[in-house]
Amino acid sequence: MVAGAWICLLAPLAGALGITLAGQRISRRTAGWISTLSTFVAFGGALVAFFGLWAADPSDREHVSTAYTWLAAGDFEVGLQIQLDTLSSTMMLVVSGVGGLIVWYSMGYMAGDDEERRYFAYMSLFVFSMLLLVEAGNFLLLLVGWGLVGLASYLLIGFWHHRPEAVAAAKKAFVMNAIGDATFALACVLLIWETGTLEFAGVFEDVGSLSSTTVNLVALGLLGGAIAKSAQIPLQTWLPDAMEGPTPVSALIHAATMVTAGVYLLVRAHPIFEATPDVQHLAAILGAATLLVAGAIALVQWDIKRVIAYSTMSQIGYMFLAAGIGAYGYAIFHLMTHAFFKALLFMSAGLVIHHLDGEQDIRRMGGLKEVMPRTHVAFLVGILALVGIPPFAGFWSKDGIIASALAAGGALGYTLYVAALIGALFTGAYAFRLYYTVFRGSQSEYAAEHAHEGHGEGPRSMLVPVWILTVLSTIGGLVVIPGVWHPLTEWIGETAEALVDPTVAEDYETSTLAVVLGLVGLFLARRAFQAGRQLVTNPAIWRVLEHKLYFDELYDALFFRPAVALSVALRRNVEEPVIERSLDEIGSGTIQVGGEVARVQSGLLRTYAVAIAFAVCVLVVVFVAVR
Amino acid sequence: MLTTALILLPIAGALVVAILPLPRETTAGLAFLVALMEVGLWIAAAARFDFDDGSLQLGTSREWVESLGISYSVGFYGFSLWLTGAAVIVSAAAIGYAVWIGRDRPRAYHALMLLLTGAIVATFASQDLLLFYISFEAMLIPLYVLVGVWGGARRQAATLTFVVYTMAGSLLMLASVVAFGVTQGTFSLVDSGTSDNVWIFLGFAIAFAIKAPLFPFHGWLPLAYREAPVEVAAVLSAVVSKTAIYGFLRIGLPKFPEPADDLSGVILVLAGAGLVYGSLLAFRAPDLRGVVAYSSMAQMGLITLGVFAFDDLGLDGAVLQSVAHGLVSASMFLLVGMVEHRCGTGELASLGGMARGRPALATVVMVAGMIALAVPGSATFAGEFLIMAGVYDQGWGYSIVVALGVVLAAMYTLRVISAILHVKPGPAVREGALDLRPAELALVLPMILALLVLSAWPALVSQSSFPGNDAAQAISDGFR
Amino acid sequence: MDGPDIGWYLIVAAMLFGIGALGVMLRRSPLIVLLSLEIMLNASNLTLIAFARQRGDLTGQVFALAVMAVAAAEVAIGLGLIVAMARRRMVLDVDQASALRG
Amino acid sequence: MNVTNPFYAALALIGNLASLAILYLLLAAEFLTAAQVLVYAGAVMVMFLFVVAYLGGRADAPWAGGPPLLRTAAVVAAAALLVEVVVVLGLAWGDDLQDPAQVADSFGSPAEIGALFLTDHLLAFEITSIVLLVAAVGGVVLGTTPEKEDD
Amino acid sequence: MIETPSVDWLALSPTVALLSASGLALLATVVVPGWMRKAVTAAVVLAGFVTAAVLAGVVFDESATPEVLLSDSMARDQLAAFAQVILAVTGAVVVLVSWTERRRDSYGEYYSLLAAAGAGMVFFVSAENLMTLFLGLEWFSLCLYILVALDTERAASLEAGLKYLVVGGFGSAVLLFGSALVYGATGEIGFAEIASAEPTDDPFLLAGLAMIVAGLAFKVSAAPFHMWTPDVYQGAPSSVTAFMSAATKTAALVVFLRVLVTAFPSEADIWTIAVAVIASISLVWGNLAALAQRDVKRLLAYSSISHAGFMLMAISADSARGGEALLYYLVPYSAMSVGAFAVVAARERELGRPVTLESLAGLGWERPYHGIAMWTFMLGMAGFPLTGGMFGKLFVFSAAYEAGDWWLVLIGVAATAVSLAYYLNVVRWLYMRSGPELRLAPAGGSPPRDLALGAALGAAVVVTVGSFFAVQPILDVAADAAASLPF
Repeated sequence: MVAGAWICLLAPLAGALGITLAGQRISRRTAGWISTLSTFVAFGGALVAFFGLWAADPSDREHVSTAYTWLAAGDFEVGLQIQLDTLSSTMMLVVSGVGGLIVWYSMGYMAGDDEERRYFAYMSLFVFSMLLLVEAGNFLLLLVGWGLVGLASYLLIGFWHHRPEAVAAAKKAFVMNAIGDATFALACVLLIWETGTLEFAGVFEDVGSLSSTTVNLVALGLLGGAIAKSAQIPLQTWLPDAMEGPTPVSALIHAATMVTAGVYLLVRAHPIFEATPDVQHLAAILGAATLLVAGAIALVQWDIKRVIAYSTMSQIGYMFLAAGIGAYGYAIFHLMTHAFFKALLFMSAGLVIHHLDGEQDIRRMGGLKEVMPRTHVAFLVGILALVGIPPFAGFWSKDGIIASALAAGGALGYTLYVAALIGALFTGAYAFRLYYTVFRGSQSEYAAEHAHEGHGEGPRSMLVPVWILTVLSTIGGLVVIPGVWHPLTEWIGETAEALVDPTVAEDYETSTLAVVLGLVGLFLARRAFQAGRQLVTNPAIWRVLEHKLYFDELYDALFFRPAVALSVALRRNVEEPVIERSLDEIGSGTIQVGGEVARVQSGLLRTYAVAIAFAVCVLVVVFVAVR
Repeated sequence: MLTTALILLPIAGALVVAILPLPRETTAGLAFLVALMEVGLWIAAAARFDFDDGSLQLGTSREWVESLGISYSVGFYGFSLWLTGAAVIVSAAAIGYAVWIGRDRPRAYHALMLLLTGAIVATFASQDLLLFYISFEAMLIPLYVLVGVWGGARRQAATLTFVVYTMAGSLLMLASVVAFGVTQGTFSLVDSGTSDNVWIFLGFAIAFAIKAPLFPFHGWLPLAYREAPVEVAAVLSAVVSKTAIYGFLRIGLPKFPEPADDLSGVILVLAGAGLVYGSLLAFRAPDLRGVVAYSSMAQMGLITLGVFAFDDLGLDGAVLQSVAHGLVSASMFLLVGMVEHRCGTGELASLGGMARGRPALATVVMVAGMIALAVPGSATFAGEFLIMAGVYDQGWGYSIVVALGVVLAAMYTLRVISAILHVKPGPAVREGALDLRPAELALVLPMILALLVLSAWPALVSQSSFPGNDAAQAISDGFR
Repeated sequence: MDGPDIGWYLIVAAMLFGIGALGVMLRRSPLIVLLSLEIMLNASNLTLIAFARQRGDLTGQVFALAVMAVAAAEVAIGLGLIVAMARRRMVLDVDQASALRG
Repeated sequence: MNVTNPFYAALALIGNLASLAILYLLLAAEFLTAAQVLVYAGAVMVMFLFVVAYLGGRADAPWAGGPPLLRTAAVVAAAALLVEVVVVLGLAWGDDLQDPAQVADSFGSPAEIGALFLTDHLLAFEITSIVLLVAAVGGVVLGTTPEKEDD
Repeated sequence: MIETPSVDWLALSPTVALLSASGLALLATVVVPGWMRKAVTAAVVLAGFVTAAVLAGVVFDESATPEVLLSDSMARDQLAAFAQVILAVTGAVVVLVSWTERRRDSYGEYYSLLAAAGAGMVFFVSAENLMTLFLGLEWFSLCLYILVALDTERAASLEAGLKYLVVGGFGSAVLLFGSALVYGATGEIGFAEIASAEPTDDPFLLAGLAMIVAGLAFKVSAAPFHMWTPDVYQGAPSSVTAFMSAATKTAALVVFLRVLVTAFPSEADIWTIAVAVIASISLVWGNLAALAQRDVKRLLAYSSISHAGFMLMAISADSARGGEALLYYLVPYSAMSVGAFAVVAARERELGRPVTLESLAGLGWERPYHGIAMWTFMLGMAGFPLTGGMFGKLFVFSAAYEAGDWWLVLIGVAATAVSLAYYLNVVRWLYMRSGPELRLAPAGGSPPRDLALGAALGAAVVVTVGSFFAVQPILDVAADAAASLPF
């Protein structure tokens, strides 16, 4: 089964290399197929690994396999090793499965783009990196995967490199992630010096023996990485811009997999976080804050993908919340369901965009229900799952989280609980605002002229994955039914045992509340839509939300401009005047002195005689005087 | 014997090229052939080299001046062999580029390039203080003319500043060499003991600091890197700067344990300052070469941090990073040259949009750039991580500085990548500007591939650089 | 012995030497400069002979004799030079001979 | 020393040399006295006068002139030289300058000097002759410069 | 009847060989018809120098133990022989260099005087008492006065001659007076005897020593006794300049070493310091002034002053190693300076006017051979590796450092750093000027082939580079030579 894990890891890499090396020699379509198949092969490998693990005895569900020593210095060694356990196997399934579907989908979506090959190479590279991330057997390798997904996301966001916004967004994403990587790396450095190893097992053993400051710092470092990657406050600003990339990319990277890596890290490194509850709670609080802020901002966005992006942020906020209070099972569970329905949403949004020749502004859509009924169904399912209407997938996972917050109790627990519930309300509101403005009502003239019947809703390669995901979003949540069974949470629990376990009662009361709030949101959105007005009417609030709470402006003023100013100042005031010119000055100075010296050589014979005479006198005086 | 061959082959080649009155193409081809043979020789050497016991190997020693204890003694340790490898590959690529670009006065040009190669190899191989000094200086002779004759508009200022500045440094080193050799009674690095004279150490340290260069001794760098012929700049930043690192590793630390320890604080601070300073300047440099030049200055600061971490992680990291940075900065410089060749300028403002329709260029630039900014998983990342980890022991602040450097590197590298490849074509980019020709690819790809191999297995270098894979021990024992 | 102490001879010699030096340093006519050189040499001669006498050792005298010859030779060459300069219509003034300078 | 006309200067020098000759005599160096008179008063001075005559009035350059600083410097230097030697004398006066060695009458006689020249100082003798020869050659080479107007 | 002393003809043989060459040349100028006069005299003198070199080699071989001849008037030891070899070889090379020198017909005299001067120096280095010292000095000085002024059609040449004569006369007068004082103090003129004579710190002795140091420093052209050097070097015929810069310095330095070490060991504590100071003044002064020069001969003159500084450094060490260092340094140095002046001479003849930096422009590309040679010499003088200059500096420094004069080493290092600026500047003009500057050079048109000069350059380059790789043998010989002094 370990072999399966390795196959799962390497297949996409092979795909990526193959496409790159083949270059022009293969058709774009072939490239697409190579990428898709390699991903599905990976999925196969994941299945093998998963069921192998499933069949294995519960005590024997953690396997570490090392290929070779990747990096070594003195007696410090880091192997290229993968760890196969319940957590990673689940993630492998999600990543490769959803990934495969999305890659497949993008064959249709990207058809006709003249750089398809590059696209698919990048996609495969991403899948590989993501799998490396989830399979990594030690922190350094995890960091490597961590960085590589960042790279892939940079490449894919900036895929349409002729568009300045795309390039800018890509750079922004990369730099912000680089910050995360840096803190992550620093955490690793600390671990090396404190524990002498970076292997999960080794580190987790020693966590107990570390000083609290050390643990705090390590945890903070990891958290920083997680926040950057998962676009949580305060490093969230890159994600919305990342929507500049092709839609499938948004679906895969910025919804289903990469952005949730933060959650995975929190769960994976839970012993460290548990050793320092404050930091862990900080994660939860940040998650809560993000889910509220993002939800609120989503209320006022006009770009269909940005709305979904903000919803992603807020959903990840839920996961952080869960991980923060120790409900690891639910965190991963929500991660999975969210992967399903958010990918679904993005892909059906992609269908719409594709259908409208790349239009993304929802103000120019509307009434698409008639023109694209199947898409409409898929999208609706996605929305319901998102809002958490039973029995759709989102319902089970999200309510599990909220319930856990309740169960956690204490001031913190209750605040988080309330926040989560309000978040549910927001979710309902913005989700249905989106739904109504896009699919209901009368067609906008733009939609009318572009949405001509006939050329269907898209090629099969796009529709089939959508269907599959629709199904998954519908029934995918049934693996955990409070009071009935929860195999998934237990399964995850084997690796990361949950700290809180909501009772059935808490579960049901939470569910009712959440569902009700979601429905309230629905009705608000509906009323506003029918009245033809906005959800947020207060212009001041509107402006604030529209500017995303001015985070971009803040960072621009706080970091970017100072950096530029500093660099320019250094060049103007240090480099050129001091460092460079000083040399010239020294040189010319010496030469001037030389000129003076040479001038003494007057050419007058008698001066020479005088000079000699004087020198002789001096010599004689000295000689006679010394003795 | 093999080592001597490694040193003599390029020099002999230089003489042949200089003397034989061959037609242009033949001359250039011959030079390139010699460079390739040099690479082949190195491979042979590496094959003979037993990396597990990292003691001095492939050594030769012959008395030169008995009365002063000067000897021609050469040989390799793991790290010097790796540095040499980078050197020969880079200079082969550089010579190849010169051939492709068709430098005029090929006989003189290639003779000098080969001479430079020989001097560099000799520097890395020398196990005698004076031999080290000699080859350290000998590098300047060809560089002076290469920059001064084939350089850009302000080449004369550049070359004079460069040589006089570096020479001033190495003359201080000469004073130190004399003092050390005379007090020790021998100049052999193998036999001589340690010294605790701070002044002597300072002589060496300043010379190396200028060569690297470390902040604030980099006054020669901007002009030299801008005005030099691009392939010479490549050799300069990729390899010549590394001789300073070799100096620190082979002489500075082992021979002067106490002084090095006493002054490590200062040097670390300077190195850190250089890292940040260089990165910041690179971040706003107006032209391609400026960015690469300052970034390589930042990298040297980083490597020096690793060296003066005094522990396995830092030292191994420094070596790994030296090799990786050598390869990557050479590829960057050559790519810069290829871009400038197409657009006639390196001004970032007038470039852009070259990715469209030029897949090869786009891919190579992207890969090189990503390795340059040390994306996790790359060899440079491995090196930087080791250094970051190693220098932590000297003070957590340094690790933070390294981390900061990583972020800044991301900023300026992305800036330059986008400036070349992305958005709409700049004024200087003609539609007709071609994609990389096969010849150019053939020059850059080997280095990129080497980097990818290193990325897949950085331990290859980091594990085999020092005797007994125990850098700190080896250094403190003075490689006995 | 008859005559003053050796010391006085030496003082005379010193004065001659000084005068000669002064001449070289002050006069501008090459001829007179040559003369001054002669005087310096003679001063040395006087010293030599004085010491020879005082030591009762003839080496000094021999030395002095050799010096005379040398002095004569120097004069010969010097005069030849001056003649050559005069032939080339060069002004016979050492201050004018300052084309080579810097 | 402040005669402007080289002719008189030369004559003055003759006087000077003659008086030196007397001093030599007092120092019991008869042969040298003779030589002094012959070589200088004879050969050298004659050469001088020839040249002076040949050059005619053109020759005399004014006294001193040039930068005043230089002049003062010259005087100072010369004075310093003089003073130093005198001081040295003063330092050394006490010990052995009083009592000169007793010497035979033949001291400084041509015979002895000749003997020395042919034995101990043979080389010196030879060299002297060579030097004179060289001087002769030089005088000829330089003297026989053809007149040149151009350049 | 006087019994004539037995003369060791072998010791004198180099001198005699050169003298006879000179005499023959002189004869030839009279008897040989004009059209072949130049050839004959040149051949004779060349032969003379070569024989002298060979004989000096033999002497070196024969006289392992130093001995003093002719009632301590000259020494026969390896130090003298070593110097004589250098001198003779230099002379031979200069003969080659001067082959195509244009001059009014006095070729015969030129060569005969060259030989005479060579003979003077060859004798000078073996002088063992103050009289022979003075006479030898005057001997070659007089020859040089004439040689410098020989180009009587050039005003510069005459001016140089006059200056050299007057200042030189002044210098030798000082030397003579000093000798007189020393003689007075000790009653001896032989070096060894002076050393063994009673009065150690007799004021006469000290004053005399001071004046002797001054007189010799003058010949070495060390600052502040150097001021004649630039003018004379610039004005003199280039071949003569080459000869002076290499040979005069060699002779004067060797004698300097010999006198100080042999005759004044008990005053070492003073003269070491004095020499060290003179050395550092020369280093600073020479290098700084050289920075400002445009005329190449003048530039080289100043550089020769700074080199004098380096070599005096070695003398001031007052140790066997110092002697070795000096003697080793002399080998590459004389080769480099003769070579450099030879290149200048060639350019001069080609352009027919004094050589300034501007008129070197592009020489490196027009005349690759000369260019590379000049490059080698410049780098060598700057002390770059691959030339003996580097080892020369190294040995001098280590000698000084051993003697405890670390400050002197630092001054030397600084001076070298400064000197780079102008040495490299020459290379820069050779290779890196282009376009307008090149118009100063005659466009195309290769100069008259000059095999003799080519050969001379070749020899110089070979010595310059060879002395780098063959350090040990040269150093051994130098060590033997230095061993003949009582350190």
